[in-house]
Amino acid sequence: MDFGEFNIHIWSVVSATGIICLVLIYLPLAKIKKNESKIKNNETT
Amino acid sequence: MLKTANLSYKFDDKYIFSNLSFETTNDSVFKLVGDNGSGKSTLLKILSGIYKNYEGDLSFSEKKLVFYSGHKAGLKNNLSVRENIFFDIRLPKISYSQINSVLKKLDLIDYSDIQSAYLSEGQKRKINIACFMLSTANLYLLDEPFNNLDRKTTDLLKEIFDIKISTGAKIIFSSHDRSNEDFSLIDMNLFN
Amino acid sequence: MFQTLKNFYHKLGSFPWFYKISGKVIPFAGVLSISLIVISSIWGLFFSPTDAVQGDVYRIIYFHVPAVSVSQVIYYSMSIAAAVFLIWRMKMAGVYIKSLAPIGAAFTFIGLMSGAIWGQPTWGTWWVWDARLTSTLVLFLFYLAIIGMQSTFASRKSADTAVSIITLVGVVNLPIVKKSVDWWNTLHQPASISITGESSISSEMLLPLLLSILGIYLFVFFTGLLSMRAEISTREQNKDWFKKVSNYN
Amino acid sequence: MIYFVKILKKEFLIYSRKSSSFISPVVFFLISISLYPIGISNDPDILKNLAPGLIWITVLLSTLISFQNIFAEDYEDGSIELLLASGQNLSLIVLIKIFVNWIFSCLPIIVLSMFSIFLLYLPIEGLKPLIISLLIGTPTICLFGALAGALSLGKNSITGPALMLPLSLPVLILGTQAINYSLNGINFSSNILLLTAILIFLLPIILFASVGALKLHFN
Repeated sequence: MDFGEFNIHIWSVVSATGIICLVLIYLPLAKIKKNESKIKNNETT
Repeated sequence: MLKTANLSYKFDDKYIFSNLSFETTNDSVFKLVGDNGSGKSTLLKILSGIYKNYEGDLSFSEKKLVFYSGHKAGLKNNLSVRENIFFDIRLPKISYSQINSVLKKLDLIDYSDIQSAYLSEGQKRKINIACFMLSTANLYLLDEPFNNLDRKTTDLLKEIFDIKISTGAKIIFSSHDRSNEDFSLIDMNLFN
Repeated sequence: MFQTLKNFYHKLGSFPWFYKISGKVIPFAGVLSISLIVISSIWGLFFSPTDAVQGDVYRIIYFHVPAVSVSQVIYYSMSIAAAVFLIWRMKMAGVYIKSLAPIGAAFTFIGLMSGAIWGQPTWGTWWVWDARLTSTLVLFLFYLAIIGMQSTFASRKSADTAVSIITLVGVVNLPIVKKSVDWWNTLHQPASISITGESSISSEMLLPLLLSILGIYLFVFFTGLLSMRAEISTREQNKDWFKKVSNYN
Repeated sequence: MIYFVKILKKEFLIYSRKSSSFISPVVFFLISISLYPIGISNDPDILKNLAPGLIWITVLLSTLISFQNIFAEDYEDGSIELLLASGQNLSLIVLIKIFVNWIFSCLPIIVLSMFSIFLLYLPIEGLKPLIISLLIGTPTICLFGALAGALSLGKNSITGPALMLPLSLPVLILGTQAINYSLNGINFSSNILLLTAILIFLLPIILFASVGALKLHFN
């Protein structure tokens, strides 16, 4: 691919896919962290 | 005729009640007592076959013909009192004269052609009692039948109890009134 | 042989075992899948040759094809899980359907979106109502319905059963949708455009494509495990084993 | 048997007393049909081409309102509990309910869809496939509606109807296509046969699924 030319079609697909994938990783990770820390807080109090 | 052994019921992972064992051999009327949330209504629904996901054993020694009456009476607002009784799915085929005689006893005869939407809550309870009277079942499961009834209807209901017993039927009803009136008690609080 | 399979099945149904094993597998799966996706993307975007007919735009294929293929595979796997749930009442199958549905929806969306963006410069239109596109859209709607149905039930078990029912009804209906759109289309449009109709793909283009498909499948495996873990951590919060596990960490 | 006849009579009586159950779909249908010429164009040629699809979509949307009727009220007043306690075959009862609902919500619309000859300039040769395809297609839609209604009981969520629309896509396609075929002078009987096949194929499956969905609320 020619590096000088910016192809809007390709890069919009790439960025959207990337964002969705990151969300797919982030959401469950956050949920696990929340649930595990909830237990810890309950145990200490 | 009815026997339970280690009957338990859970909603998701929480037990409503557990290890309930009782038998209905000698007595005819059983009063189900317990605190709010102890599972009285749930037990009645299990016995009547509405809830099937129980654990433990539940067996009937003879063919059961259940008459169940829950908190909701199953009345249709746009049917008249008489039609509501006539089409009640718990009842066998009955004639209008039978319905009329029952309605007379309950002081509902003047309302028999009025749509049940226009009735008071107490009158709606009476329609359910009328169905109870007309039923030919052999196992009656009544959820809080004495709640919010006037003196006269309470006495009438007790009379009907006696009539039903004389035909060999069993009655299990729930109540949170613990005063004993010669009924065998099933105490839900013991099974939690 | 049968005994080991049976043991494995029982283990798979056990939440603590799954939580323990998934905790070990997830980092490897994550690193492997993300690096595969990065490698295949760079290969596909910068090093594979330009297509003679379509030019550079064809490189969307490295995102489009894996997403569409995995979105269908996820649905079929969910319907198997639904059958398992309905027949054997395996709780893990309920967790599987609930966790995989958003992932499936996400990849169906990626597939539809990349398809539209790809279609615009190549066919001159964002959208064509042909059988493939329509059935993918319906697939997306089914995913949404499955996600939406989760909140309608008070009991977890009932919600899982309801979702299993819809999943199975969907799997019966999807082929019918596809076939019926096919018939419908024959009258309205001559088969002018077809996604796979272009020149047979060369091996220099095929290799990164296969790599990206592998990467996406691994990625779904990874995020699937992750969200199943998250779902289990929500459902089993009050269980002793979960308290023990989270205190060790 | 007496039991099921009783339920059938009861359902008929309830529906006939509850005027909204059959009047609101009819009103919705007639208003929408008369709005299309105003909203789109009053050119007979344009409307003629759009008529098959417009009629089918409007039928689909106007029956949508009635699906809440199938189980919602029974759930509220406790009738479903009594049905479950009776130990009778629930799928037959559900079938009766769907049938009565179809008679009251779909049948009047099918009759009224003849007006589309005047309002949407549908050519007269399109009338026969229109009526036949609606007669065979709408029961399938009612089945889907019953499933959606059973799944979304007790909640006034949009999930139920939304679920049912993608499911009824094949029926919509085959139905409109049958009318288009006959307008173009093509034999449309294969479409009718397919619609019948879909109905027969899905009837036991969806019935079974709806009964399962209904029981889920009592678990």
